[in-house]
Amino acid sequence: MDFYYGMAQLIGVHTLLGLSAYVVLLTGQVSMAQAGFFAIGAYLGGMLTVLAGLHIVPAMLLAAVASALVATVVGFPALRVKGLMLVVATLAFGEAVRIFWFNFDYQIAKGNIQVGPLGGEGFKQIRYFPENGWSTADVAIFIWAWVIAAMVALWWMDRSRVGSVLRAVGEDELAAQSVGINLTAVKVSAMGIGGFIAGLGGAIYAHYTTHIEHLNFGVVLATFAIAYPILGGLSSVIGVLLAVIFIQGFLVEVLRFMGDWRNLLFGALIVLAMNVRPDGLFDARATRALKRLLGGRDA
Amino acid sequence: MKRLLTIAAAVGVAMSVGTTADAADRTVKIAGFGAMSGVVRSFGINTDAVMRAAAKAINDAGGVKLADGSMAPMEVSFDDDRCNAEEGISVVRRIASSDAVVGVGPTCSNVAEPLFGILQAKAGDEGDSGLQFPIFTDTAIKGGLAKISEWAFRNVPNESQMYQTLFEWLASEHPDAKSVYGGVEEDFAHSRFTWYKVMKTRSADAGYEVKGEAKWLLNDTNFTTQVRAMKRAGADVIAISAHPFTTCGVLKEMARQRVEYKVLVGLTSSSSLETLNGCAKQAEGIIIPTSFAPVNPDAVAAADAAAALGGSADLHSAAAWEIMMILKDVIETAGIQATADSVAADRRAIRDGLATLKTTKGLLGEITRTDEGEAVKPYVYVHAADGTWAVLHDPNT
Amino acid sequence: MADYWWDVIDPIQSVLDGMMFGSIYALIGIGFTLIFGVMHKINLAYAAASIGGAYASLVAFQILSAPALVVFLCAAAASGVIGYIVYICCFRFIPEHLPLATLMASVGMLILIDEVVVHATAGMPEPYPAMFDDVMIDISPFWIRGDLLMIFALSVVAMLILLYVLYRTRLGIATRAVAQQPSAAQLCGIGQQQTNAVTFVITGALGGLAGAMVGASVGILSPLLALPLTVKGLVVTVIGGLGSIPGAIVAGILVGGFENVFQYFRGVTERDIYVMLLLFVFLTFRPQGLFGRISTRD
Amino acid sequence: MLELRNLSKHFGGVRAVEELSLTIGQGEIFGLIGPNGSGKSTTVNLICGVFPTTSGAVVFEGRDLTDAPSHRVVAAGIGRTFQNIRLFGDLTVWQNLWVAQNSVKERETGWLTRWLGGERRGRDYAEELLKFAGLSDRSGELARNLAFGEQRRLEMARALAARPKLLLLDEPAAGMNAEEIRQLATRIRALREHGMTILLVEHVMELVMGVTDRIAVLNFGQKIAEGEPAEIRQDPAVRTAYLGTADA
Repeated sequence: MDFYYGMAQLIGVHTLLGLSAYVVLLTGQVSMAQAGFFAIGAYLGGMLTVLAGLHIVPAMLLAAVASALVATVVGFPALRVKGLMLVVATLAFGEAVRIFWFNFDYQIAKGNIQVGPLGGEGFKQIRYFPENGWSTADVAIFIWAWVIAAMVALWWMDRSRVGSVLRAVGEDELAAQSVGINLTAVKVSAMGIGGFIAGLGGAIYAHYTTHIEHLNFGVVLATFAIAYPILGGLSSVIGVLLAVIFIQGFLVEVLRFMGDWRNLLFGALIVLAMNVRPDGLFDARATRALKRLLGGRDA
Repeated sequence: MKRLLTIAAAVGVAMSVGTTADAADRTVKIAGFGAMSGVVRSFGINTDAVMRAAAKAINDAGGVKLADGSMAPMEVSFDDDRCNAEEGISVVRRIASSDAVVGVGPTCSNVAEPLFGILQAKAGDEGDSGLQFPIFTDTAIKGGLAKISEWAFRNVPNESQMYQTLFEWLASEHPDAKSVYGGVEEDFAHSRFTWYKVMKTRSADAGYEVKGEAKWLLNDTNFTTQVRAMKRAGADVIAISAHPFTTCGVLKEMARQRVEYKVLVGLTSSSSLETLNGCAKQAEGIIIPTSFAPVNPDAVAAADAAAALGGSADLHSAAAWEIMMILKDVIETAGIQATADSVAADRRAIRDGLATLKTTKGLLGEITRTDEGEAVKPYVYVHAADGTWAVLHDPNT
Repeated sequence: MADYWWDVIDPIQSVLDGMMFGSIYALIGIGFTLIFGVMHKINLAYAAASIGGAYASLVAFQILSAPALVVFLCAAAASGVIGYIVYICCFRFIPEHLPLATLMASVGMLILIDEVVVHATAGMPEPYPAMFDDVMIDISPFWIRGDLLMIFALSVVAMLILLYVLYRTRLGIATRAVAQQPSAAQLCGIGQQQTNAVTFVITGALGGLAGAMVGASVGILSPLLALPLTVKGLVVTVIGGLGSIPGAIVAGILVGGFENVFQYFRGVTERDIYVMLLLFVFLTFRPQGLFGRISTRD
Repeated sequence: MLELRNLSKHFGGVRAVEELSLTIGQGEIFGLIGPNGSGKSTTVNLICGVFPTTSGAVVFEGRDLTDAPSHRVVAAGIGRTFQNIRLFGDLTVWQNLWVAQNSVKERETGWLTRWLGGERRGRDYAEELLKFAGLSDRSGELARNLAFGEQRRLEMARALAARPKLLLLDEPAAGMNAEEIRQLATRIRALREHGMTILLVEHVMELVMGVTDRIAVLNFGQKIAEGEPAEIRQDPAVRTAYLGTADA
């Protein structure tokens, strides 16, 4: 059973990462900086519990706020560029954040050992969960409480005017401006919300893996972050969750029995999925069907 | 919707872990894991082959004796963790949910470190909800990892000791060599640790003047600037703490710039086929302390058995052979049941057995074990000669 | 020579080395920029395909022991084929108006190519041939690596051939026509899909050459190379200006040179931060890149 | 109401608009005509802040709107449509109107309910707009699935959703048949009944001559004539520059 709780933890954390990219993608911005925000959340979250001795919840919230602030600041220069330029600019920012942590040392003595991030050797023993007697199931439930809160908030946002405004900006910036939408405000807020969610995810990530190092937050993680919403289809938060389950649950875990073939299939199945369902696994039609199922009005 | 449910059910079935153990034919299940994909794929391939070879050797000799005196065969599985921390954790949780009694792995330090973190720090500590599952690590050389958890054990050489004696030996062999210059793969935890905490301090202890170090990153390709500084320093000993890919890149650049040195020292984990495959010519003469070389009949037999199953026994994978043999002894001493109901007790028994071990038999001789779960393994100095690793000196003789 | 002299000579030498190494970034940058110019899409599998081609050419090297130049050409040919496969798998059948789907598919392809290489070689570093790697040209106080000079020369030749193909042949004119006015080009009887496919093959071949050059300059190949090359290639593409071939060439050499400057003065651990900062400087003060035009289309 | 003072826009060496001065009065329907490339759309874009002016000023109700960002222009009370329709294709008809509701009146309601409330808010006015555009039965349809004429009507409704005082219509009749143009003219007149001021940039003479109060004619970025439709029809400069080649 432990294994399933472990999987639930992993899927939950990656869902948060995917959701953070989802919000930003709605405004048409492909942000490769999410891994950077995730890293900020992870390092700060870890430092707050390990070094400052905070409870996990305020540590997470503080880390997420810091990450949101950084994301907001990144949002302004990101307004100037679009498309591939934005992809590369945010990629560069994410990498810069990673290299920052690679060069960052801050250790204090705790008992007879030194704790805290130590550059290239990483930040070890972030053992808040086991030290406080949280079982795997407790942690999984804790993580999912956050995930569900984030998903419900974003689902609601999607159905409110905010969601339509974000999508309007994503579709046609000029037209959006001409109906009175303040592009700067919308894009920067989207970045900020994305940064907040990524920060939350990062803070949990640090605690459930107990050890983080800069190499965990590289281009690969950034790619996964945008892969979830793209693969899931941009029509609803459910798609993000499905894509995380598809990648982390199916491609990584279920296919494990295939041994050597698993990794070859990994890339090939992503290519196939995009060819078969270029709109994403959970496209607009599926979302409408789900809304009807939930008894919502199909406006 | 119905189709969705069917798929969900199928996924659930595929994700489920086998927990059935037939009492009639009991087996001792050992779960190996390590990288079978990515750049360190060779680690996993070799460890997998060596574990299967060791299990075959044990089973051919009758298997393992259980608590009730019956003999049970050892059964080995192997999972790929991609050398990724999260996957490593998932794999171990999966193994721990099955009826395997002990885990062998992982290959990568960056998996071992988080992995040991999710284990219970002190065995039997009620307040610590960490996983209670013994893990015996073959590779993951980065220093001092086993102290993270009492459930973690390692069968890796003690780098600090190896390099200390190596530099002492070099000082006596090459009295004209006075200074050391380092090369370090700066962004990889293990190589970085080994240079700053091991090679640099140990060579200074042995009386060398440390003239500095060149730094590069693990996927760098251009070493001209670093090697120029290295050449300028004009040290007698060049010590490179890096993995095979950049070690080769740097050695090739050193050849181009005609860097002169008296002695070349390498990182323990570079004493593998990869280095020879990549740059045998430039690596010629590099001296590396290693805990495995086919220097005696036992070691040769182990290497041959592994080769028969498609793997190569090197310092990483040979450790897995030793682990299998140690586990056999520990299991027989501890007397486990190997039934479906005794899994938790068996694991605890194995852990306690491992924790009380003071010495074990290794392929190169006796291995002493520390209270922290670390090993002090016998080792030899090998050097690259004509495209193979040849034993240069055995400090035990 | 007095010690303080080295403080002057070393940085200059570093920049020289870096600039020559930068010609590899330029080759990768050209590939990205060309595909972007023609299709307005990113092919993230490009650098991986380049390394894949270089790996494929190992067959010629290890089994047939062909001379270095032949091995390089084999790499180009193999990458051309891979380029076509990438086109078919990631671009051909995915609708035009879904750029994110092609982006993701090319990521899948990147992973796939890397993993095929890993399976074929067990991830081991493989030695790669070079030309003139034992030649060291000494122009006191500087010296230049013979093999890097060779790589530089080969890159320049490859770029010249590419420019010739683009500006002087019917094929190139068709390519540029599709890049500028896809629908009008179609009316003139230029098949958009054929042109796209040809672009992938040509850029693929160019990438294969780049992959071979990387292998030759380091002396070894490793699947580790694909990701950093992708990142540097993208940076070069943006600094050079999207769609601009001369821009990619100059930016490649510029980034190569700057990389070594930063490494010399700030150390290897901070080097890439400054490269990224350089990119931000460009995005802020010259968002269209070195040679890019400000887009006047809305 | 709207005043353009010596407005100029140069793209490199091209003088798209040169020293253009216009005054549009409250409640007027003002036509802006001219041959292709004469600077009509550029003028609209300058008023809306799509790109910066080279020189000159845009003054609306006494406030200087020169180079103001687009969303401020909308907030000041100017709405627009595009020559080539730019709807949010992946949003429904209803949502297209919803996102455009940025007027002062809406802003007076609490921001929380305005932004995070459900789709029921602001329904009455949107309902009215849908009826006006003849799209009442298509509110749940994705905008991309509408027919061409419907899209034109939706775009106009969307521009009205922000409750503008001045509406800029950039070639609203392009691609329409005679019947649709007649309906469009009726709709434009109806808007004026509601007190709307309209700047109509158009190619189709039938429409311009039929509904406008005054017309200005552009050629090569410069105003060559201004006056009532009847005067413009007689103007010799206009005839040579424009009407001489087009069917009046």
